[in-house]
Amino acid sequence: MEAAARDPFEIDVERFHGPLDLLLHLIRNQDIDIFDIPISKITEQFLAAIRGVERLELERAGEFLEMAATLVRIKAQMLFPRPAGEDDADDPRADLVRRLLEYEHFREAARIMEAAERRRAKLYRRGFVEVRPAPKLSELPLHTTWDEVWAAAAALSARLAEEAVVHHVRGREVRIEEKMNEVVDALAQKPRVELAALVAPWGTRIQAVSFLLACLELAKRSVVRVRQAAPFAPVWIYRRRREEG
Amino acid sequence: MRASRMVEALLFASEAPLSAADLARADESLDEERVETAVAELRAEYDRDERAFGIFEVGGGWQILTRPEYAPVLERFDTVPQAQRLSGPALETLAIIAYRQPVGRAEVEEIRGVGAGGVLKTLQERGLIEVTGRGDGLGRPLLYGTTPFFLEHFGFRGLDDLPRPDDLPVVLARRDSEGAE
Amino acid sequence: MRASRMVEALLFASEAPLSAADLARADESLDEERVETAVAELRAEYDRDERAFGIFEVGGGWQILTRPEYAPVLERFDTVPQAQRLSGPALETLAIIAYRQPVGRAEVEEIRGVGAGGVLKTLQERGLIEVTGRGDGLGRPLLYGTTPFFLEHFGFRGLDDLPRPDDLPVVLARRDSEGAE
Repeated sequence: MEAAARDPFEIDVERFHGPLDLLLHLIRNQDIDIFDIPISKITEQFLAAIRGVERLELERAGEFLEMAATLVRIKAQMLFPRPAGEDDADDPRADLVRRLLEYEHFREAARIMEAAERRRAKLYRRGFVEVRPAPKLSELPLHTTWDEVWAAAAALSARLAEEAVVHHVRGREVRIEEKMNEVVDALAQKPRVELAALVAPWGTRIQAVSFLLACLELAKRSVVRVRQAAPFAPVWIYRRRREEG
Repeated sequence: MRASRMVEALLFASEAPLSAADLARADESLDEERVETAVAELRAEYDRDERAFGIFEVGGGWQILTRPEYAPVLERFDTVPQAQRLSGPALETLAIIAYRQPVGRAEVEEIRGVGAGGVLKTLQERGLIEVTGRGDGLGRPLLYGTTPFFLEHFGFRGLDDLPRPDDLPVVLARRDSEGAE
Repeated sequence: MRASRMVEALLFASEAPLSAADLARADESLDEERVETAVAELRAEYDRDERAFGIFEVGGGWQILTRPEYAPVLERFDTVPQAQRLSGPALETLAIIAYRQPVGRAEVEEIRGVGAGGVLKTLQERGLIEVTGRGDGLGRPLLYGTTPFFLEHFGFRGLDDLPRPDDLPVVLARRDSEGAE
């Protein structure tokens, strides 16, 4: 800060919130028309200001250097004569000006908010908060609807289907033996079961195939009968009574 | 600035009880005697106006607290806004239990691929699920099912009233075999 | 139990501002209109008695806060929690989020011309912003918005209470809806 008093262009970069903040400072402090920035002069001043910027942590230094590169590029573009009457949007400075104005507006908003914060900090809320027991969950109204449960179920199902594919690719093997046990267990409860119902909880092709293989193996061993009334009709697995055997 | 109002501001904004000595330090115009007088004055005003709060002696100091008769209102009021909705994991778990009941924690965890302990506890506290029995497996695991409140809340007449298996996400299709795991 | 005293107990005990709807939920005898009347009644009493605190409108609700003239006494007291003020970069970032919400990190960084990761984390930890969703872009970036505590921290009644575009040099509205400035 003392240095700044001696030389107006020797600036402590660290006190700026970033390259746009620094650039705006250079422009506004010299009453420069932001819509007609003398880019050579400003670039020189900016480069002088960020001399020694390497002292800053890497990310911050990079931000200032990036802006320096942008300024140098614009300066170079300005050397090419532009045809008269050309749209302002094609001015190499146009994007920078837009960014500067946008940033300046938010910087101003932040200033107004800071004043609000300062006013609010003068009002104190109650310091001590009595500890009260939290209510039991069951006493609070529940706002969940069935649609939400249903949507969660659908999402879960989709996720599992995806995971199953991944497992399949990894070559996870499905043991037919396991599936045979499941089929037998299912038939312990009721005389017949639909193949689709066995497969459904798992929902993957490889599971369907292994259930079918399990059923066929059980049929071969005369534990079950497999029936399909017509092509594409549901496949039913029937329990074989012992006397049938 | 009146001494009693300075004391009032301090007792209100302080997070710890303040003694007469503490309060006297707030301003040159105060000493312990003046503080005592100020507290007595505030007390008389709060009593006269039947304020919902009063000055109580706590741990060697004073504190402004709500009067005990308002405790029921405050307790009833407490809300945990997020707790009024079920989380994503809770919704999934509830769906699995609704369709596959009775079902054990291990099966729920296997389907969802993550631990279910906390979620099961929440659903139980919420009164949506309950322990309905024990499975046959190792350690006779607890089996969960939905409660009558579950049906009531979602407006189902019975479990048969849940959306049909045809439009059901595959993973939830109730296996007609129970306890196949 | 008088409605105004119930409301007083609730406002006094609550850490955060309470709205008319919040307060009306506390007791069957209350509705929003009665709550409004009760708040007006309390306000008149606090003013008449020159209490050290008053009822302020903050964040869509009411909060009992000390009046500004007591700040010099309170700010010197170590048992009185002091509001932590925000740094310049934090205020700028918060301004962008407040006006543009929901907004992603990339847009914040683009506007300020500097990285925003650390500041966003601080603002989240302080409860001033929260993740409100995900954007459509690459990697479905997190989108941020302000919290109810944000309003409380600045003493704003609502988001409408933010400095108006006409108080500022140029419009702060979204670029895409306004066209490039």
